[in-house]
Amino acid sequence: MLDIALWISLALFTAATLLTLYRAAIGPDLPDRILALDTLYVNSIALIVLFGIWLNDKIYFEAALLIAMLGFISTVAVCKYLLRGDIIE
Amino acid sequence: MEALFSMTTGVLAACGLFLALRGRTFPVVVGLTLLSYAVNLFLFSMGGLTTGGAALIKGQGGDYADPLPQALVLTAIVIGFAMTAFSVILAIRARSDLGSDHVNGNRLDEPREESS
Amino acid sequence: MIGFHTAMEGVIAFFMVAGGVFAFIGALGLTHLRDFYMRLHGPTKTTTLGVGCVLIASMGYFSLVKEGLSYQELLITVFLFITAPVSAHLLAKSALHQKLPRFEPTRDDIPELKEQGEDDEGERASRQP
Amino acid sequence: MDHLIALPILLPLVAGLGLLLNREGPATPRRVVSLVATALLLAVCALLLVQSADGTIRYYALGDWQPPFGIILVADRLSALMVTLTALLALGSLLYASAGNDEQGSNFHGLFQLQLMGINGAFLTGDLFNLFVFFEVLLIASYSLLMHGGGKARIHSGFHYVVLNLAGSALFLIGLGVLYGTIGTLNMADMAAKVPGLDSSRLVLAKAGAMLLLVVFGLKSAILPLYFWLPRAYAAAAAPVAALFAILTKVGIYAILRVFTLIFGAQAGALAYLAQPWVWWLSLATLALGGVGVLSSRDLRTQVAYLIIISVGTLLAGIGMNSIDANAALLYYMVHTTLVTGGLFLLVDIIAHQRGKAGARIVRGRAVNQTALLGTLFFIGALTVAGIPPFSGAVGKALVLKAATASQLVWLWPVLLISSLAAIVALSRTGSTLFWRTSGGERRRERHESGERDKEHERDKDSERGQRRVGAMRTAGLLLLLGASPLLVIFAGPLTDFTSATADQLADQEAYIRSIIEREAPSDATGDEP
Amino acid sequence: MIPVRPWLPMPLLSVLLLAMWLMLQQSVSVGQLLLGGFLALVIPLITRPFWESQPTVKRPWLLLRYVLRVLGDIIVANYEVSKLILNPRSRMSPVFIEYPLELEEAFTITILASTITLTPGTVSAHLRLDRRTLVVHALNAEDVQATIDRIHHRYERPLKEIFEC
Amino acid sequence: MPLLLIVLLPLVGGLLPIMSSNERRGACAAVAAAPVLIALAVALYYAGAVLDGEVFRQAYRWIPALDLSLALRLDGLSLLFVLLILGIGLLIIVYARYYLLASDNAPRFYAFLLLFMAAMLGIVMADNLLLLWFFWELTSLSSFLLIGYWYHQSEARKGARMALTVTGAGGLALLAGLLLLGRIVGSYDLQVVLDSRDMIQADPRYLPALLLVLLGAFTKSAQFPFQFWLPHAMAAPTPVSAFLHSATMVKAGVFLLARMHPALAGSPEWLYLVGLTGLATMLYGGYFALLKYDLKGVLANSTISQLGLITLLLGLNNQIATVAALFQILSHALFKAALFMTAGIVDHETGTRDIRKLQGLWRTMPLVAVVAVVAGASLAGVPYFSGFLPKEMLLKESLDTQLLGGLSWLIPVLATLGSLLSVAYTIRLVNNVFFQGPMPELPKTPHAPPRLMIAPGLLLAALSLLIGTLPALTTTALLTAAGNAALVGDTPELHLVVWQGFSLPLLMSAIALIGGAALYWQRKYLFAFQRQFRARDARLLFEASVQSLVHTTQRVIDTLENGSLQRYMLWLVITILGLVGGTLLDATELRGPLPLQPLDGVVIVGAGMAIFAGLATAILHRRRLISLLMLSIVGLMTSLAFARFSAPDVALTQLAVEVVTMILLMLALFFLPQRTPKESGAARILRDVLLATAFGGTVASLNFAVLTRPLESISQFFIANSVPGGGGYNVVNVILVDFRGFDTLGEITVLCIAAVGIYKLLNRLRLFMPSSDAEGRPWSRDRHPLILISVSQTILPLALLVSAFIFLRGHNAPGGGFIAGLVTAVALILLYIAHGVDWCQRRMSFQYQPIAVAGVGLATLTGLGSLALGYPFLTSAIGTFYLPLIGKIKLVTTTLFDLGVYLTVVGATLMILANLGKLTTTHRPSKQKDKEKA
Ligand code: NA
Ligand code: NA
Repeated sequence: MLDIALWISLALFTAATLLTLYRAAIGPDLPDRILALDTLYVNSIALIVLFGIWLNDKIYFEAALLIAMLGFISTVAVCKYLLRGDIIE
Repeated sequence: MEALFSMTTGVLAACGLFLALRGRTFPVVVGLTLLSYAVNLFLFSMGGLTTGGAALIKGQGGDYADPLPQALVLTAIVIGFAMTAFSVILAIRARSDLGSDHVNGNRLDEPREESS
Repeated sequence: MIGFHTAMEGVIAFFMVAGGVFAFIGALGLTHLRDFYMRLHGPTKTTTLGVGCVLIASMGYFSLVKEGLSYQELLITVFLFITAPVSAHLLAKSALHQKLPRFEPTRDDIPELKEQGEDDEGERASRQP
Repeated sequence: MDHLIALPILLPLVAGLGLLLNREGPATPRRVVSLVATALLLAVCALLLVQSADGTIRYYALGDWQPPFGIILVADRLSALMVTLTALLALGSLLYASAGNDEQGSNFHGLFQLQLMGINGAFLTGDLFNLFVFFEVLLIASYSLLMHGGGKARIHSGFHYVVLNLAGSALFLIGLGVLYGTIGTLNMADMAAKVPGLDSSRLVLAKAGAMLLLVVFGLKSAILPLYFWLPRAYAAAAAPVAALFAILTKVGIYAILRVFTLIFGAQAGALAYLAQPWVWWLSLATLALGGVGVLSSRDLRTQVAYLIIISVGTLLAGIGMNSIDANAALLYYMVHTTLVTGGLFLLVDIIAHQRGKAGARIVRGRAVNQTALLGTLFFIGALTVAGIPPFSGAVGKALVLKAATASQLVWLWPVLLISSLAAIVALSRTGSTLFWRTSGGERRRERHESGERDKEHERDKDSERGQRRVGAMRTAGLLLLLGASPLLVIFAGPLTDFTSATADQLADQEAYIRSIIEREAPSDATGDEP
Repeated sequence: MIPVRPWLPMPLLSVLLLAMWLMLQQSVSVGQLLLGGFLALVIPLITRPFWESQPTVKRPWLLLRYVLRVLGDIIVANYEVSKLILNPRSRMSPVFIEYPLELEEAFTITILASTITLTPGTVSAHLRLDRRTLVVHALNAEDVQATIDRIHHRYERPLKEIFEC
Repeated sequence: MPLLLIVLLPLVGGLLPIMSSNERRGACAAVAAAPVLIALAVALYYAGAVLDGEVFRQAYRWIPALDLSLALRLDGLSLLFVLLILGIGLLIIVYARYYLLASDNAPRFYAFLLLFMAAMLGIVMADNLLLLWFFWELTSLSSFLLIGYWYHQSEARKGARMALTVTGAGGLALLAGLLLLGRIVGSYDLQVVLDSRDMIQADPRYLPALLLVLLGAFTKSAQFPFQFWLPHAMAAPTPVSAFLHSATMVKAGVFLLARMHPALAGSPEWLYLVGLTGLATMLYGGYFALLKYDLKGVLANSTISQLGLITLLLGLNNQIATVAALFQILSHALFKAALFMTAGIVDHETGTRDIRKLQGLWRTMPLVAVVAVVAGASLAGVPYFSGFLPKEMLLKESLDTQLLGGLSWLIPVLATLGSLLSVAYTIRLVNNVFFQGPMPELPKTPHAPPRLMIAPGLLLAALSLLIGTLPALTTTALLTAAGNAALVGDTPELHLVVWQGFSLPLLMSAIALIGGAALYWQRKYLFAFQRQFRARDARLLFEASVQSLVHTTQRVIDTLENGSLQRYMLWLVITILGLVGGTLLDATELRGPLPLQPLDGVVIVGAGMAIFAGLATAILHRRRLISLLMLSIVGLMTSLAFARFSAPDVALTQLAVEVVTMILLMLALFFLPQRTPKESGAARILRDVLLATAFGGTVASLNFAVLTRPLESISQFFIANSVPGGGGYNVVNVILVDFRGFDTLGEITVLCIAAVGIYKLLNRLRLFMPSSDAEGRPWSRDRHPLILISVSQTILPLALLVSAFIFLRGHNAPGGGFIAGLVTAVALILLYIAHGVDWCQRRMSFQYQPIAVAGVGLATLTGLGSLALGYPFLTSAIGTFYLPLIGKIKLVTTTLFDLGVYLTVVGATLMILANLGKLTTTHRPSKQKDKEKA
């Protein structure tokens, strides 16, 4: 059961990432692309966690944690750029 | 798997090089960063592509991924970061001193924007 | 009689699939909705929850297969729920700043979106009740 | 435990860190620390040189992890010679810098010491990846030092230098990766031992990796199609920095020499000496273009930079000739050219400074104040680099020419001799413009014709000169480097004995491998308990 | 509540940090408690200068209730958003709402803004510089005033009670 | 007594005048003369034995690797030259004391002169081919200095440069020739070479070696067609000219011919090359000597002619002719020095050297006139003057020559013509200047020169006369000894008598004398004839050709190194493709024996995304922000790939670095122009795409080839020793901090240096700051969004906690100092983004550089700690402790090392970002300003 669920989940997340890539590619505006990128980061957390479940190993916990933190910060930085140009004023 | 992986590093390296051949500092720096991603993947794969074999000793002998290229890549990533940082700031400095972001610094074809 | 183990597996499987479904719907929203402000809703809410579900599944799974409870993932979940709205807020703020086009029926008579207006006019408007 | 081998790296590291901690405040303490550290370094390196003279190849296992697993530093004759040369050059350029150049930007001394650390590391390491790391240390330090003092030219040429070297670093990693991926080790001696055992399908890969390394080292050493970054960058650098940079191209040359005589040395079967034929033809082209460049220079600094290209061409030709005699010759030439071109950069700086507005441009300008001193030194320097007796360049050139075999000399002699001639023509033009064709000289001519002297006027000028005279520190630095030239001639006997012995040692790959890897012992016995 | 002392500037934060440390380590051994306790003491001391406004929880139980309510609303929100996304023919009437703020503390405003974003149909899009108005984008709000009132009663009022009373 | 003294005394003695005062000319000349005098004494000490046939050779070891020893010899040939050099040199010193003006720098003059002398002595005494070359080049240099002595005159500078260029080039050829000779013989020892004539001439390399050596000799001796530099060398002060034309410099060339005569001569090649060159030069010089108006110009061309004569004699492969050449060397040295001295006096006293302006000078300077007449008579080859006998010998031997086969009769005819010319120009020289009517108006009123100034000339004239009258008595011994050295075998017995009865040569001599006089008388036709040709000044021609050479080189360099980075990169790529791609083409099979692993969907999607994003980064590069976002996707996919293929540490690091890189590039985006103009044409794009594709293909092929081959690596050692030896379960981390900790130390050093370097770059940086974004929208006025501020302060403690967690875990699980450091740094950067630099700086009272440096310092100190315990640098130690309540604690020194890494990363990252941020706070272009402008 878990195996099937894992594969379904993986497939859905993979499809989701493809959709976000589509949005990142077509835009049309910068916030769209940034939003897509942010979503991509969040989805990849799930992918990593699912991969960990598949391997039956938690070694990718830190990676997931870091993506959560760093994805946020890079989104913030880009938004700050759109708003103010200079991100560290 | 191996073919796809190689193709990816190849494409990334090609894209990086293409950008490095551009005429403005920003694409060049982006290109070098892209190239360094490709190189990191390349160097990493020199120990083979292992699934589920992270080099964390778990007591009983297991099938571990080659840890040495990983350590080398780590060092290379950090050094690459330092170099990228330097080149980014240098590009900013060049634009400020030379008045242009052309890699050859010789084209004043942009309106001089406001500066302090 | 279904054993605890099997029940737990069912719960974990449910969370996994639910997570996937939510994330997929979020992504669908990202691609299908008509304007940026609407697209923002999907990923912000649904994807966050979707990943939250997967993290819960992971907690369940590792609590089940390894000795002791696994609750590290909670930290990531908390983190996501703190940051996702802020990302969304900043993105919306940027979009407003850029006066991105709206879906036709949107009621957008706020000063921030006026063509000639600039940011600070919103401020002025709010000062004049 | 003999820590001497590690000291040329650790000493500048510690000194450099200390200096970086003291960023602000009066300059004197920094200068003293930096000079003392460099003098100590010279002493340490000299000791290492003396120690290496017995022909033993010593190694230092960092972290006590024995080769081939840990990183090792290796001190053979070649390494010892190179680090000593570096220390000597560094001392000269540092003396010069301490007269004021060091305060034209922040952190000069710290960066200078770390630059030395990188260079020495590259010369001493016995591990290919560690070589990459030290390349990066010396590169990043050189980027920073190149920018010392700021200015458009430095930034502009610096960007080119940085970008090309970043690309070079990427290539280094690819090449290194391929070699690791085929040979399975990083220790150079171990690689050398394992290369003969490669099957034919891996041989091609190892060759490709080696070729990538050759490109990288060629870029660093400024071989023909890859040297274009050098003239502008070196001409733009602050004098003491440019002087120190005289050793940077030699790092590339050293790397070629080391990798392609050890890993791909005689024992390597199908891959034996695979770089040398390429190096040979490219070096000839480099030499030729260096000669063209020297003639074309409109600026003295650029001219010296092209003289470096000529010297690089000569050195690489030495490598390309691929014989013990040629290697011995190129090592002598290396010592000579490094010190003298370094000294020339310093001299040019003084000349440019004293000429006022004309600076280093090769045009008629104000006369220098210390004609006798500067003129003599320029004359000596020019003769030395042009390879004219009685200075060291002549000995070096003659050694290289003499080392050519019958089939090589047909190519080498004309190219090298004609590029020497180009240097003679160019430098005599430069020297006569700088020292003879001066606006002051015109006044002299009037006096000469009227046969009298205007004492008053002289005194006025003397007081003005007093302010623009080269100080003791600068003179000391200058003399240390340029003064090496006659000394290298007088003591050419012992030095060439040493370089011949070094070339012999280089040619004996088996001895090198034996000194580092005990191939009889099973590998698990070498992992020591810390 | 834990009293504030010079060496314990933000007691709640310290407790949270300790909890998180144990969460990270997945262990409640004495060693981890000591280490976590140490970090829980030191980190607030280091980061104190960076806290502009120090939120003080006046009514912890209300906070708990608030959290649970928001969690529930998140699930509802996701259900509704999913419905809207999956049914492309559904007629939406998006609107930008100017929400008048009563809250004054930066921290509480942030919590409110985040809550608005996570809960059904709304995303907080812009906080005006005077901090009095929050611009909210609603995906489908026929009645603007009703939405404002819902936010006010359901979230802002409780937050004011928890932090600012 | 060491022979070395003869060379060394003038060499070291050159320092004496420098140390003496310019004001006291007498003393200056005296200290210059002293070493020369002593050296002369030393030479004379040996002279007797040498004249008796003894050869002195002394050698000191110098550079064995070069076969170069400090070997000197004194044989007859050397002695002849040594005496000439030192003797005439001494006279020149005396002469110069009166010649130099008060404004001339006498010490410098004497120093250069002595250097020149020493170099010349070195040439004639060298007993080693390479040593000879050493001194040879030294004469080029010292003559360069002497010719350029009056450097404020353009003619002097140009003359000096031309001399140096021509003789320098010859010197290089000579080096090649001598090296070739050394190779043929197998030794650079002069005696060995001289004894190996048969071996040399049988060798196929004989002709090239001969050509190269002759090139050296001919350029130095101003032989046709290299004669053009010599007339311009007269820009030198006259004492120098006198020396240069008589005993030194030009004589070096003929000396070399004589020196190498036993080894190289005797072949038809020698005969043709040397003989014909000498003949041509003799005629050329003679003809132009007749046409020159400048006194020194006449003399210079006469030197060319006379050296042509000597060369011709040496080239005849005839023993008597060779001795005659030696005789003429001696004779020419004496009378030419005397003639130059008179020319110098004339110039000195009258202020001009133009023959057309001078006449009748004998009235004011009768002694000078006497010298001129005697020396001139020698030059013209009048009987009983020194030049007569060598000329007679030439005419006699020329009759026997078979140089031109059937046309051999031309040789004596042309030799006679040469003599005739020399007679004509000598008469013109002496008659026009000293006689022929009254004294004209001159720039200066001439006086009789000081007596000591004329004395050297008188002495030389007297010697000339003496030799001319008593040749056998004065010269037989010397010429025999010299001939012994210059000939294979012994010198034939010499019958040096002036009157040898009527003979064909005497008739030819007479024809020459009478014909010469007649030619002088009717010279106006000759002048008229010459006027038909455009006068071509060799100096201008030379300068112009050097100029055009320089311009050509400048064009080449400017085209090749056009300052274009793209061009340089192109070369790099071409080199890679040529060297590496070429190698890969040799590979018969790219795919190795390993089976391929199966693909799965996630990997395909991930790789596809990476490829897509990479292509998008490149294609959309002109839309910078989008390109950057795409790059960030590549970064994320790269990290995921590391995670997928079992490298959690690498994935973490890549992630953290990627974010910081993004932030940096965002900063660049703001300070750099926001748009990339379209600059590359379609052709350029196509070219770059092709290059990039080829490069990518190379990389991919290499990657695939390595991936499909099995690898036996040293890595098993690390896996086996990680726990027992390194005390950690995370092998990668143990490699980083222990097995290869030295790499990591270097790596953090790089980071630290980069930060320091960036700090330097930011110094006094004037930034461009756009007042609006790319679409022209003004920036938002909300500098620090409130919500961001609140969240950033919340995240900071969390991030620090996570940092601590990651740091402490690193040794056993994915993590470590580097990643922990980046997490801390990124959290702090978030604060900077939210609050701005001013706000943060107020709350962080420390500087970042010391932190970064301290980090590297800590790592270094950890390494140094092991030195104290007698272990190598960076040896780790593991300690296990038991504490109550807590239990077992394992402490590894590498933790300290990792802490150093952590500090470096935090310090360096913040130094880079915060310092850049700092620059912008105060000067932000405001919207207000924009409005005012509008
Ligand atoms: Na690292
Ligand atoms: Na490392």
